[in-house]
Parts: sequence; C-alpha cells; structure tokens
Amino acid sequence: MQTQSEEARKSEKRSQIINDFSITIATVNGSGSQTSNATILRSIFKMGIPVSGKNIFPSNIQGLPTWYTVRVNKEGFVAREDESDILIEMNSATFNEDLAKLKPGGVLFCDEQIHLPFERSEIFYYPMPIKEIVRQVEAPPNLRDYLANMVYVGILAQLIGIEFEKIHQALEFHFKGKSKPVNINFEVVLRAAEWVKQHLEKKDPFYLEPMEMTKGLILTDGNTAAALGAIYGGVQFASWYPITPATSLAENLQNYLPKLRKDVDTEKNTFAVIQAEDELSAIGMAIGAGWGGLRAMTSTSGPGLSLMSEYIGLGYFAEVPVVIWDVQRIGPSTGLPTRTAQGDLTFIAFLGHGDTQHIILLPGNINEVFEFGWKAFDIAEQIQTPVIILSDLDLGMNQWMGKPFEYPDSPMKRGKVLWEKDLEQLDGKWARYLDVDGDGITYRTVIGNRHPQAAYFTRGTGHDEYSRYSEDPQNWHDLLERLRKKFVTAKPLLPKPVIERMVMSEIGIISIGSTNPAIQESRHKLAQQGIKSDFMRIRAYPFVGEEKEFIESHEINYVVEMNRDGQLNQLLRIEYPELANRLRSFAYSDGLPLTAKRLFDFIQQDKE
Amino acid sequence: MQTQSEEARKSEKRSQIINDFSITIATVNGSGSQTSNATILRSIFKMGIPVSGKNIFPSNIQGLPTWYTVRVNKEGFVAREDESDILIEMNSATFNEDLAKLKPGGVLFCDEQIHLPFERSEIFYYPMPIKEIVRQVEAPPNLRDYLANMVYVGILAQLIGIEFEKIHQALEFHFKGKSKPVNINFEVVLRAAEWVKQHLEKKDPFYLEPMEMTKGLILTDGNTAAALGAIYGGVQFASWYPITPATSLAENLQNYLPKLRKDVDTEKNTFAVIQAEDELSAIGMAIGAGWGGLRAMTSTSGPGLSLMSEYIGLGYFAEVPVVIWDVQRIGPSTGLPTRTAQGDLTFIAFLGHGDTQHIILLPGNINEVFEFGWKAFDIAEQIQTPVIILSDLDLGMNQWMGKPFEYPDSPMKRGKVLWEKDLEQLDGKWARYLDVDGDGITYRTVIGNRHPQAAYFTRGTGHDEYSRYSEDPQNWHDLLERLRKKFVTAKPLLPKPVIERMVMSEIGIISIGSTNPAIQESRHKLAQQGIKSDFMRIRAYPFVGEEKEFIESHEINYVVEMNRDGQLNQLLRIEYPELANRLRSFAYSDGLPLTAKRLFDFIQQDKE
Amino acid sequence: MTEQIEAQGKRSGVNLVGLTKMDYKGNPSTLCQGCGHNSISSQIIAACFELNVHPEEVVKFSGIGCSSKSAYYFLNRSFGFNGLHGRMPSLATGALFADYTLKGLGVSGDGDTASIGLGQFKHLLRRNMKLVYIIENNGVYGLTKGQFSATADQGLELKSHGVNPYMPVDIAWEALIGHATFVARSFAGDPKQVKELIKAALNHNGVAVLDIISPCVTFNNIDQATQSYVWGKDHETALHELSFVPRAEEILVEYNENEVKEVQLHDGSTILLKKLGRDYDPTDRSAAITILEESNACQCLITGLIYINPNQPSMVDMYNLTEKPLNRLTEVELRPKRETLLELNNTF
Amino acid sequence: MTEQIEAQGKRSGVNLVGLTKMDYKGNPSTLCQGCGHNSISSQIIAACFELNVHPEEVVKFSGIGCSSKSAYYFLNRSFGFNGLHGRMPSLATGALFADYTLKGLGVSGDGDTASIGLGQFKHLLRRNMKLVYIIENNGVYGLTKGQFSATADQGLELKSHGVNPYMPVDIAWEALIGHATFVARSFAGDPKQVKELIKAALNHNGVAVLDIISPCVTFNNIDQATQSYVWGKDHETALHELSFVPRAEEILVEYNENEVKEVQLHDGSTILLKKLGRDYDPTDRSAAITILEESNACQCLITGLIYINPNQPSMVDMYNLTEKPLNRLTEVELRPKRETLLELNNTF
Ligand SMILES: Cc1ncc(C[n+]2csc(CCOP(=O)(O)OP(=O)(O)O)c2C)c(N)n1
Ligand SMILES: Cc1ncc(C[n+]2csc(CCOP(=O)(O)OP(=O)(O)O)c2C)c(N)n1
Ligand code: SF4
Ligand code: SF4
Ligand SMILES: [Mg+2]
Ligand SMILES: [Mg+2]
Repeated sequence: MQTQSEEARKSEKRSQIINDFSITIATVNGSGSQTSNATILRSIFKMGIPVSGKNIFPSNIQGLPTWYTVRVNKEGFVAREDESDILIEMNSATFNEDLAKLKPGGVLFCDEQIHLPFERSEIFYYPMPIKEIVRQVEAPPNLRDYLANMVYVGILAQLIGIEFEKIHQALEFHFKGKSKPVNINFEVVLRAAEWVKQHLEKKDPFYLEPMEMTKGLILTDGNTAAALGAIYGGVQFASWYPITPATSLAENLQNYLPKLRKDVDTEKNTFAVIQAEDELSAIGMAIGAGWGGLRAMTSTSGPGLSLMSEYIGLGYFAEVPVVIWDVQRIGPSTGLPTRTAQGDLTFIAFLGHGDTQHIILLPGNINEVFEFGWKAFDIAEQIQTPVIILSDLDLGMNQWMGKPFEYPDSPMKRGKVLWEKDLEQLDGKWARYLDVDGDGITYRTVIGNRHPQAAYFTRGTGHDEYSRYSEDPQNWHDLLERLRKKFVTAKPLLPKPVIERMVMSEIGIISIGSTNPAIQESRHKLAQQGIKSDFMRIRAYPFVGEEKEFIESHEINYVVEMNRDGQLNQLLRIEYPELANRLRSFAYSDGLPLTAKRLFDFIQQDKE
Repeated sequence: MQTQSEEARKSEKRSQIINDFSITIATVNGSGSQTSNATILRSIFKMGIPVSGKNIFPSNIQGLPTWYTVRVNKEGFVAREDESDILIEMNSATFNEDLAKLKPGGVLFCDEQIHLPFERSEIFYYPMPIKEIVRQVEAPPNLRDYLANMVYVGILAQLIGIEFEKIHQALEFHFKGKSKPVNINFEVVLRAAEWVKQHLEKKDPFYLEPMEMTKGLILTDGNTAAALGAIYGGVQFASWYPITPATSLAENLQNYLPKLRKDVDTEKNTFAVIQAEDELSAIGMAIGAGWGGLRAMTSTSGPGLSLMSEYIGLGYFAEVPVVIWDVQRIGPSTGLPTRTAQGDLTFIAFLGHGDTQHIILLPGNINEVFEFGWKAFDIAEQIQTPVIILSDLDLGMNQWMGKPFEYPDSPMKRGKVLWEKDLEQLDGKWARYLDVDGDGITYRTVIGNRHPQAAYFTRGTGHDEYSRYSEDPQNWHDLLERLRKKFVTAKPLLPKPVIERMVMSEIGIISIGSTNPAIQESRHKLAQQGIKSDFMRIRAYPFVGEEKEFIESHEINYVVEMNRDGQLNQLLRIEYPELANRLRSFAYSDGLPLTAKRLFDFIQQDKE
Repeated sequence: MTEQIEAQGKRSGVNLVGLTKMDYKGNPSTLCQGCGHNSISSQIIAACFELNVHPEEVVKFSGIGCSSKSAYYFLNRSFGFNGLHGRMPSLATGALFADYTLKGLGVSGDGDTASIGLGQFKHLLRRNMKLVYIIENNGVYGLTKGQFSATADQGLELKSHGVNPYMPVDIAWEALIGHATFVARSFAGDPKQVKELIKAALNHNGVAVLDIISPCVTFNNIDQATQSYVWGKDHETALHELSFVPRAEEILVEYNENEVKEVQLHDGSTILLKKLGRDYDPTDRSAAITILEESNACQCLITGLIYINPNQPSMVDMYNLTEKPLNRLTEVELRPKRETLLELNNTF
Repeated sequence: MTEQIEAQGKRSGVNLVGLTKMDYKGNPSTLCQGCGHNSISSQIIAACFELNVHPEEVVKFSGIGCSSKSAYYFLNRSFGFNGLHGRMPSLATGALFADYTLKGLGVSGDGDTASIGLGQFKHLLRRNMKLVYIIENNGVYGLTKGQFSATADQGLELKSHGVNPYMPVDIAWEALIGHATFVARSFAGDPKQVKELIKAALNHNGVAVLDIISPCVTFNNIDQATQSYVWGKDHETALHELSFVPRAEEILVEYNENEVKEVQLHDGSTILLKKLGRDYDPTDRSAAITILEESNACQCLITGLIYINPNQPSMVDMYNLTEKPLNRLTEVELRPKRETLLELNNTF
C-alpha cells in the first residue's frame, strides 16, 4: 500500500469539485451504519445541497455487506451512480470490488484495520484510525461498535466540509431530540474531525458548499409518504403481512395513526390496523372492510401480491373498493427481497383468472406517493373497484427529496353509497347492480344500514342487476360489459401523465415511477450532446388517452423501465399497436435503481 | 293448446330433413337425464352420423334446470346452436324460454304433465305420457324417476329413426355391460317406442339415416383424453383439488392409472395421485415432485390457478418441470362454475409477480388434448419449466368426436438429467445453472442421486451458476436473460399452428381451442356467401413464428375467442404490433360454447 | 334491494320487534331435498326470529360449497357476502370492523373450513373475533360431487371415491386447542339443540364455533359414516339440554339447582344447561378436553356446548374503536386537520 | 455441483460410512451471532454424522425466514429446496414421493409454520408424511425484523412492535391434536436433547414434529419472553433424558428397567428414555394431553418426546409404490404398451 503518489499529487492540482459527486459507504449490516449514513445525508440536505441516499442492503439481519450511496449534485440530479468519487470502506470483505468502482482520481477513506494491498496510484487515500478514535470517547462498551461508524462521519465532514451544526441537527432528527445519544454521537464526530485537523492534509478536490436549493424541501422515504397519504385519505382499516420492502409502510401507519387519528374527545380510534397471518388473509380482511364501507387498504410486495390474486379478482367482480400498495422488489419468485424493480406491471394489469381490469397508479416521487395515497381511496370508492398503487423498494425505502406534502385539495369522494335517508327518499327502490346513471357505476349500501330494503347479497358468482343469483348467459355478458364501462368512466379520475418537453426535441422518453431521476439526468446529458428529448411519465393504467399524442409526436420514443420484458412497452403495444413502430423498449433490471449513464449510453448508441 | 294446425300440416309437405338438426333436451339436474342424453348421443354416433352433445348444467347438485343439446350434422358441423329443431321438454320451469328457442317449424316433445299453454301453431307437438309408460315397466320405485327419462329416448328414437340396436349398444357402453340396468332401461325405450307406434303419427320432417361418417372415430370428453394423454406420457405424480370443470380430469387419472400403470409382476403402483387440501398445496406438491424427477402434474380451473400464482412463479424461476391443466370456466372470480370460456390466457401469459414467461399449450379437440397431454411432459422436462395446458369446460366435459388416440410417436424426452454414471463421467464437474450448451437449458440432477457431487440447493432467491446464493446484480441480470433464452429454445418444440386455407381466400380467421367447430361451420357458410377464408388455429404460446406470415397474408384477420377482452388479440398485438391493423378482434363470452351463427353474422356484417 | 320472497303460507305471528318469520326467510333453497344444511338454515331463521333480532343487524358470510350457498337461503333482509373458498374468516373479520354493533354469522362447510380454510379458521379463533361460525359438517365436498373432505372418517369407503386414507380433522378439538371461546358440537337431526346453540352463539362476545354434523344425503349418507343421519341418530349423546334465555327475560321455568347449570354471557343473557346423566361444566377447559378425548374413544356423537369462556375480550374490543361505527364516520372525523400536516412536514 | 466448503479446522474422525463431520457441514451461516437457529443447525450436523447417514440420503426442505435460510447452513452434500413462505410441507410431500428411500428433513420457523403455514402444516400431519419437521420457534418474524408471529406470547411487549394482543398457537398441541405420530418439544439451549431428538425423528416412519424454542437474539430475547434464552434456561423441565440407539447397535449401557423406558421404532432402532422425576410414557396419547395441559398451566418449558406412535403407516406406505424409487423408473415402466391404447380406443 502506498500513501500519496506522484499521480495523486498531480491530480490535486485540478480545480476543486464542488457539490457534485457520489459517495459510497461500504459497511456490514446490523452494525449501526444506518444512523451514520442518514446523518451524512441529512446534514448535506440541510446545507441546501440536493442529495439522495440509497441503501443497498442484503436480505439478512446482521453481518453481510451493505452499501450506502449518497449522490450530491448541485443541479439536482440525484440518481444513483454505479461508480463513486468517494469510497468509505469499513468492510474488508468487499474491499476489492468496491475499489474497482471508485472513479479514477477518487477518494478512499478506509478503516485502517483493513490491511489490504491495492494498486491505484491515482486515487486519494485516507486511512481512518476508527478504533483509536472511538477509544477516546467515554461510551458504554455495547455502543462502541455503533459509534465506530460515527467516526467516518466526522472524518468525511471535516474533509469535504459538512457543517457540524447541520450534523448536530441531523442527529437530533435521527434521535428525535434525545440528547444523550445525540451528544455521544456528536462527540465522536467532533473527535474524528479533530483527528483530521491534526493528522491529515486535504489533497482531494471534493468540497461541499452551502446552497439554497433544498430550502423548503423535505427529505423522507416513500413508505412514510404512503402511510401519511393514506391517513390524510381517511384510511379506516389496514390489514397487512410483513414483507420487505413493504413492511415499513404498514409500520408507519401503526406509528402515525394513533397520533393523528384518535377521536379528540374520547381517545378512541377511528381506525384499525391488523397484522394478518398471511396475505390471503390480509387481502380478505381489506376486501371485507371495503365492502363494509371502510376506506380499506393493504400493502405488500410481489410474493404477497401473487397470493392475493384470487381475492383481488373477487374485488373486481364484486365491485369492492380497496387500495392495494405493491412496493415492488425484484422477482420472479422470492427473488432479491432487498432489491428494486418495476416488474409487476403486466402481472397486475391482468391479475386474476378470467377477464379482469385493474386501476394502477404509478407514483414517481414522494409527493405523488403521498397524493396517490389519499386519492386512491377516492378513486376506489367512486369506481367501486380495487386500486393498486405501484411503488418500489427504491421509492419506498430510500430517502427522497420532495416538496412538503400538500393537504388534499378536495373533499373525500365516497362514491355512490346510499344510507337510510337515501333509501327512504327512494322508497326503498334501488338495485345494487342497476346502472341507473349509465356510467357503469351502480349504487351500493353498506352493512349497518338499518333500512329494511338496504340489504343485498354479494357474491363472486353470476348475478343479475338485483343481485340475485343468475346463470343466464345474457346477464353475465351484460354484467361484464358494464364492468368494462366502469374503466372508461374511471379514466378522467386518474392522474394524467406528466409531460416535459424541450425545445426542438427529437426523441420521446416514456417511463413510470422511480426511474424519474435517472431519466432527468440522461435527458440533460443527452441535450448536452445535442439530443433533445421530451419526457412523458405515465402515472396511471388504464392509459388515460393523452399518451397517444405524445407518442405520435416523436418518431422514436424510448420506453424506459426496470424490468426484463419491457412490460410498460407491452401494455402500450396493446393499447396503441399502430404506434408500436415509434416505441423502442429500454428495459433493464438488475435490482439496483437505474443510473443515468446506462440510459444515456443506450440512447446515444441507438442514435448513432 | 292445439295439436296439429293448418300451418304444421303445410310444412309437413316440405321435403324431409335428414341428419341435419339440433335437439335440446330440457330436464332437471340430478334426475338421471344424463344417461338418457348420453344414450341418444352415442346411438346416433353409432349410426355413423356426425354428432356432438353439450351439457348446459347449473352449479348445483339437484333440482335445477339443465339442458342437453345434441347437434346432428351430416357434413360434420357439430358446433352448438342457440336454437334447436327439436325440443324435448321435461321441465315446466323453463318451458317458455325453451319454447322461444325452438326454430319455426320445429318439434316439441313434451311431458304431458306439463300443462302449459303456448302459441306456436307452426310447430309439431307430441305430448309424452311419461308416467304412464314408466308404470308399465317393472322396476324398483327408486329407479322410476331415472327411468322416466328413458321414455323420451324411446319416443324420439321411434320418431326420428334412431336404430334400437344402437341404443342397446349405447346402454351397454354406459352401464359397462352390466345387463340388469341395460335391460331395464332398454325395456323402457322399447315400450315408449311401442307407444309411439300405436298412438302417434309422424308429421315432422326430421329423420336420421345411417351413414359411414363416424366409422373408426371415437366419442369421448376432453378430461378423459387429458388423463389418458398424461398416462401415456408416463405421469408419475398428480396432486389436485376438486374444482369444476377440472375435477373429472383428476378422477379419470384415478380411474385409469390403476388399470394401466401397475407394475405387472408386483402389482405395485408406478404413480401416486393425491387429493390435496387446496390448490396452494396441490401445486406445491406437483412442483416438489417435478423437482424430484417425477413427471408431475396438477389440474385445476381459474380460482385454483389464481391460488397457484406464487408457486408457478417459483417453478419458472427455479426451473422445475411441471404440467398444469387449466380447464377453464368463465370468470372472473368464482364466476359461473359450470360455464365455459377462454378467459385465462393473458393472466397465465404473465402469471406471477416479476418477469415471467410460461409455455401454454392450446388444444382444440380431444386428439390434441390427448397428444398435448403426453407431449407437455416432454416439453416441461426438456425446457425445465412449468407448462400450462389450457382446456375449457366445453372441451373437457362435453362429448367430442375424434380419431382414435394415437400412441406417442416418439420416446419420452426426459431432458438434461444427470445420474450417478453421468457424474462419474464428468468427474463430478457440473453446475446446476451453467449454460454449457448455450441454449439456456442447464443440466440438473434429482434427489436420490447418490453421487457425492450430485446435490445442489434450489431456491426462489438469487443464485449464481453454481447454485450459490447471490445478490450480485450482474448475476441476477444474466440469470434472467438465460431464462429468457430458454423460451427461444422452446419454440421448435411447441406445436405449430394448424393452418387451413381456401382457394381465393379473402380473410383470415385466427383462434385457439374449442372454438374450432363453430369457426369451421362459419367458414363454410361464409364461403357459401362468397367470403372465402383461411384459418389459423394457434396451438402454443409463446408464438412460434409462423403466425406472422399467416397474418401478413390477409388484410383482415378475425381473432376469434371466448372472452371479453380479446386476450389472444392482446398477445398478438404485443408480439406483432406492426400487424395489428390487420387484426380484428371478435371476442364474445357468455358462458356457452360459441355458435357458428354469431361469428358468421359478425363477419358478414363487418364485411358489409 | 332486498328481493321479495313470496309468502309460502300464511303469515304467522309477529315477534317482539314486530316481524314475522317470513321476514327472516331467504331465497328458496336449491340444495338437495333432505340435505342437512336446509335444516340448519331453518334453525337459523327460527333462532333469529325468536331472539327478536332485526335481520338488518345480522351480517351473513360464507365461503364456497353447498353449505356456503345456504347463506342465500335464510335472512334475506340481512346483508351477506358469499366470499372465496376457505377464506370467509378474513372477509368477515374485515367487514365486521365496519360496524361493531352488528352480529356476524358465518356459514361454512367442512371442506371450506377444515381443508382449504384450516389456516384462516384457526387464526380467526386466536383473535377471538366476534363471529358465529357454523360448520355444516358432512365429511365430503358436496358441491364438487362427494370427494372426501378433511373431516371424513379415516377408512370411510364411498362408492365413487374409494377409501379415505387420512386422519380426520376434528373441528371441535381444533377449536378448543386453538383458543376458541365458544365451542359446540351439534347435529342437524337435533333441531332444537341447533337452534338454542345458535341463539347462545349470537349473544357470545367472541368467536362461537358450531360444528354441526349435517348429512349430505347425496354423497355421504351411508349408515357407517359418522356424518350420516342414521349414525347420528343412533349415536348422539347430548351433554345437556340447552336453552338460551335473553337478558330481558326473567328465567321463569323453575328448576332444581342441582339439575341445571347457568352460564351467564357478557351481555347479561343466560344459557341454561339441564343435566342429562352427567355433570358437565362447559366453562372448565379441562373438562372439555376430557370430553373430547372421550368422544374420540366412545364412538359416539357427543353434542352440546362443549366449552365456553364468556369473559375474554373479543377482537373488536382490543381495538378501542369509536362508539360510532367506523363506517359512519365522516370526513371531519377521518381526515386530520390541515395544521397537523404542516407540523409533520417540519419533521422531515 | 456441491460447493466445496473450506475446512475450517482439522478434519476430525470419520464415522461408520467413512465421512468426517466436515462432510455434513453447510455454507457459513449468515444468521446473527447467537441465534438459536445456528445451534440447531449444529445439532443437525452432529446428529447426521453420528447416525452414519449418507448426506445424499437426506433431502432438506424449508420455507422462508431466518430459520428457513438455515437449511443452507448444514448438509451441503444433501439436496435442498428452499421453497415458499409457509408452503414447505406440500413441496416436501411431492418431492419425497420421488424416492421413498430418502429421509426428508424440513426446517421452518414459527411464522412459516404457525402463521402463514398453519394449514399446510396441519394437513401434513393428517397424512403422516414421513418427514422430520423442525420448527425453530422464536415467537417473531426474524427476517422481517421482529414482528410478532402466531406463537408469540399473548401480552408480550416488544420495543418496536407494542403488545401482542392474540392468543398464541401452541405447536406441540396442534401437532398432537392434528394426529402427528411424533411430537417433541425442545430448546436450542439444550443441544444434547435436540440432537438425540433429531436422530430419533430421522428414524421415525411418519411425520416427526420438533417444536424447538430457538431464541431470536436480535428481536425477542427479553427475559420475560418465553422464547428467550433466559426464560428457557430458567424454566426448562425435561420429561426424560433421551437417547437414540440405532438398530444395528446393541444397547450397551446398563440400566435399571424401572428408570428407563424403551420405545422401539419401526426400523428396529430404539429410543431410550431415562426417567427424570416423573414416570412418563410418550406412547400414551392421554398422558401427552395431560402434560401439555399441565405445561400451559405451570408456566414452564416442558421438553422431550411428548408423544410417539411408531406403528401408524406413513403416507408413502399408503400408496403401494414400486420398490424401485419412482424417479428411477424408465419409459418401459412408465408408458403403457401400445396394445392397451388400442383396447381403450375401442371403449369410446
Ligand atoms: C379455490 C377454489 N378451489 C376449489 C373450488 C371448488 N369447490 C367448490 S365447493 C368445494 C367444496 C366444498 O365442500 P364443503 O365446504 O364441505 O361444502 P359442502 O358442499 O359439502 O357443503 C370446492 C372444492 C373453489 N370454488 N375454489
Ligand atoms: C408470501 C410471503 N409473504 C411474506 C414474506 C416475507 N417474509 C419473509 S420471512 C418472514 C417471516 C419469517 O418468520 P419465521 O418463520 O418465524 O422465521 P424466523 O425469521 O423468525 O426464523 C416473512 C413474513 C415472504 N417471503 N413471502
Ligand atoms: S350434494 Fe350433499 S351437501 Fe350438497 S346439497 Fe346435496 S345433500 Fe346437501
Ligand atoms: S434476526 Fe433473529 S432469527 Fe434472524 S438470524 Fe438474527 S437472531 Fe436469528
Ligand atoms: Mg362438506
Ligand atoms: Mg420466527
């Protein structure tokens, strides 16, 4: 190993790189590095610099390699990068592979206990005397391992210029103001910084400088946003079964609901959250509750969704409003439970045997996650059908910057529900499945309605407009046609695509969900290469209609998605086959969030 | 009510209608009419006249209306017709609706105990003194109800000319040669015929005359064919859960296996059939058995298939050969359990969360049901993946004419399985997921292989080529790409479409499965109207490639299917979007088998 | 809209809530004549009529099967949901959270509950969800034509399905071990007991499991089958003569205290158990265990209230819900105030 | 190909089939240090080594969870299938039909078995499938970070998950009532007992349920939790000192007949039960019921072999299979002769 080579010294002379780099922190999971990483992220955020943090963790509890990547970018491009400028290495097991992904001229901070040789003379290398610094702090022995990770926070902070005040704020945030842990952690940070001042000379070009770009923004994860969205949507019933990466959505409900949704006078709950014994039961409960007139939901990921197929089919057919969150992880099968993808799209589009249709909402950032979180109930209750919201591990579990969550801009829409007084007015004359309004959506009553004509019988088998059992062929046919009509009625209620255009654009890019940051960055880079692009981020399925014009306005539209089979592209082909020659599929999936580079390279090569 | 009107007498003078009519027999289920109806069907078949029989029954056990329709057609067109020429009415509850579907000039045979007025002077009406005739027979009282139905067999036989010798043969077939029931039933038939001779004068124009057209053919149902196909395919393990209309498939396995598949010397079984506690378990067992090296299968219908989603996804990902029969009934949800459809196609094409692909076989007659029944094992074991065979209630439970089942024309293909001796030759050097042949299909071992290098660990989570656990992104990506390659390798093994062309054809018709008879008849009728057509019956998914040329060779191709959403059309659009403008969807689904008329009318109108 | 069922006879007397028995009827049954399930439906109707419960206050649930179909053949004025095979418990659980004032009444079959549904059934018990859960137990899958269900006798031979090789699930045992707070076994051929048990169950604050032997006359009625009419009639041994006395009513019948046991329910109503031969205390779990062990050994059909624990909180109790039923809460109650979101935003 | 595990020490002695303990090891565990599951894995390795069973003759199965992952951490030379959450029983059932000569060894968790998997677990028992079924019972879902599973104590309070409101599933009770023919309860902190039980279970001709308390040191190891190390250590009461004697071996230890009970297994091997305090006969189902009732009441962890019935045919026995394993049958044996089809065609 060598300390400071000729090479490195040369590159030192290059100009400073400010607010524009990626950091990878390589640790072992279960070691408490999450706190340290979150602290780095939030303190940079608090400095006003756009940032994102992504946790790339194994599917186990303790002892395996974990990476945390922080992207700092003054222009706001915060997609993940495959390679990083700064590597903080705390895990000898991954030293070599990590180093291979350090960009030329990058910086290596390395626990000095990792005595491994390497041959990269062009990089900047700072060994970190982790143990030694921790030893200086008075702390209970059981905390020492955790505190070790705070050392790199201090060292990094000192060298790249994270403001210590912001670190303190971040720690306060993390420990919810509890001063004891804040103080002890902060002390480690300061000592580490002190050590740097005394022992290191800064040679690398990476610097942070405060900006104003995150002012007024928030930083949180999608599963928190989803839970809050549901709560402001008036969720009354949630049943769920633990599964990564959806678990924290339900756990956030459990955390926030008691604070936000107790009756002020009586301290009684206006909600119930039930951990079911599996997903067959979770969806059954949610469908039961939705049928009973509650705003009901469940949250799961791929394997759970597969188990829910039959009940969701019943929900569609029996016309029960329910909201289902699918926080996607990469599949098929159990797959990689801690890696992300957008692979459940076609499965859901055709979910359940027989002819089915489902409304799918496709949020692309935490604000949409929040917004769709409440809107989904309005849509589900108005259309009387399951609404599935597709999030993913990246959006759900990683930290995203966003605008403050906006209070719902419209009153709750509970759909066509008849209560006692309505039935009195109607003289008891109504029929559950009679399409009186011609929009496919019929009137329903819910249990507890004491009007003697209120009750009806719900079933997954054939029925006529009066909810009587029926095997009549024409009946069945008409019922299915009415169900189809509901989805036409639904379209105006669904979020329209977000379309962003460039002047003199040449190509279109179409995508969904969490690929947004990578796409924005590639567009920027492509534009720098002279390839201007328009971007349509689809936010709902069935397609609402506006997609057509967008596609038509470009000869080539790249359909970008994180799966293997180009599932969005498949659905677009079904809907707009005549435009298929304008669609070019870019589907790539390896479990990690998309990088701008991958897309940029693809489009650039394709254009050549 | 009137007996013989002026109208009827006129029409009597029209020429005789021979071997070309439809009969509807309206009874109550659980009354034993099945024997009578089967007897009519089989005796006509034995007269050499093309015939088909369809049972339209309710989803209950006893006491509700049931219809049996027999189509007799000398040209071999035996699709169901909506209206019939002859109505045998045994159920007062449906008298009016049944009568409404009797064609003008048709014949009504009616239990004389049904005293209902009607106004159709143009029809021929024969009241049947059912009770009276049964009373003449000496029979145990508990059989009288059943025997009542034999009366209409005798009356019909005498009037339209079913040969009594054939009826006797049919009864022998039905009662497996047991002379007691054969004799008693035959006696009723003869007495009824005698009564006709003495009391009725034939006025209607409908006659049967022996032909030679069914010579050498067989008459049976698809679920029997499927079970036999599986048995000749060497099925070793079948796990199932009862569900209409798939139940009789497994029950046929249970019936035939002990006869055909006991070790001759030891009387030991070379198979196991297990009734599981549900479909989650049935598929789990089948996947376990397939993994263990058995030719394993399960059979189910829509709701069961939904429950199997997750395990089938595992089968795909863990590369386990297994054969799954989906005998479709109309859905979504519980739907109409005793009605047919082709509605599970897209659901299966995308079955399971994440990127999946599945091989679907699409038999269109009982011979293909048998053939695919054995071939499916070859395909599943060669490609190491689940193979799903889509049958439906019509194909599975109704009686179809066919050629004798043909013995498999090739030895069993067990795929790439390594046993002890193979591993010795390889010196133990192999890897479960290493694509040594470049076709995506890797070598496997199965349990019981005692070679010390034989074992490997199978899982639904990420793994490398050596079946080691892996979360490596590139690994995952490569694995999924190899899985994709398997489906390219599979294509040449899949049944090609059956293409039938007419000279100077103008349109194409594309379909799958049990719509075949209705399509053939419509083509014939359309041709008579000058609209010549070619027909492609697709028999496998993924599409094998030949579909393209067919579609290209017609400006309009009608894609005919029994579902609401045009699912085959959707899949064709995905595969051949550039040809979508040549595809016109004809999707209709009401639970009953397609009629030629409906398709004929559609195409004719469309052409106008 | 509730379908109007034609009165099939003269309207009989009205009950305390002013309704006649007709108001508790359902659609005409399409089950086989003589099916045990029909007789249970009649007792459900009679029990509700006699309990003076408004049909609108009962919600019906079922799975899939002949038994589950029967939910359509009683209480036409009650809401009902005929869900998925084996998964009625979750459906009912979710639905009943919508309005805790309602009485849930589930009807299932042995296939529905003990084969595909065993998991959901057992978890329902653990949670003590307030639901009357009737298993119409005939040992076969009636609706799919008579295959063995998980409760079929081991060794039972049926013409078209051979011999059942597996050990049966004993639903009452499962319920007891699974922490059910009300476990009864009865027999469709004993309508009086069925009716009184249903009344008691409808007033129990928790899950009430009624394992009722309900013969399938079409597929499993051979005399040797323990789920047949003949076997039941010959082997039934009632633990007690049971009658239910609602809260409002005084116990008028006079009885010898040594001969009658009283069990008081959560809502103040009472179950009276008149001794028949043995001294049996259904609140004693050990006694219940003994009786079930004995009933395995004795080859008899012991019927009656096997176990009851009237004091455990029901699942809904655990959730501390508002007094107003959840499904009647309005936007003001459901959507937190605007300020709260502003505060929250400051925490991110 | 079997992955080669680097010897992590000197090769120790060889057993009767010429293998060292290394040959029974698996991949390095990625579970938490101190996790009870690791200790059970060690005992599986030791038991198989001492039993002189070829690793190729054991087939491993598991569901999903930390416990289920552990199947990768032992017997690397055995085939293994890590299936779906809660649905290992069906997988194992199907697979073991392929070669009845193999020993099936399933590893599951309490979430896997008692929450999502309760149905499949119970049906496995009814069929008496020949499979060793180990539940590594820690009361929580370890892998998803410590939520309560169905076996968690009612009233247990965990920092991040509040108080568990529901009654726990008692796996041994469930197994006994569900007709399991071998029911044991043990404790990861009692490795000797675990090992001997595994040996006995591997030689039982039917399903062998081992409910082993296996503390989750990360999420459920507080002293009050009955699934913690401390509680287990403090409250374990062994029914007997158990040792397994294979068929071939003579029982060499001399013992007082009054102090030791022998249970002979189907294959001629023997379980020796040395009395500890009480006289307990695990072949007596009533005794087993009593002991389980008692263990509920006494607030103690009664361990040992609770029940065994060595004489009931296993599921595979019921299917009258060929002597040659099914998966070695060849085309001649599997495809009926051409003539048979001709005959069949004549019947249609
Ligand atoms: C998922 C699923 N699998 C299978 C079926 C078919 N099926 C309908 S009813 C039934 C059995 C019902 O048996 P049981 O609950 O005992 O009711 P019974 O008819 O005997 O009253 C089955 C298997 C189904 N509807 N859904
Ligand atoms: C269908 C499905 N739902 C949920 C999950 C997520 N999941 C993985 S492990 C687990 C719980 C495992 O608990 P347990 O069996 O007790 O094992 P432990 O980790 O405690 O050993 C869950 C819910 C899954 N893999 N599949
Ligand atoms: S088949 Fe059996 S269970 Fe079904 S209705 Fe008939 S008698 Fe009842
Ligand atoms: S989380 Fe618990 S169960 Fe999982 S490995 Fe760690 S200690 Fe074991
Ligand atoms: Mg039943
Ligand atoms: Mg656990």
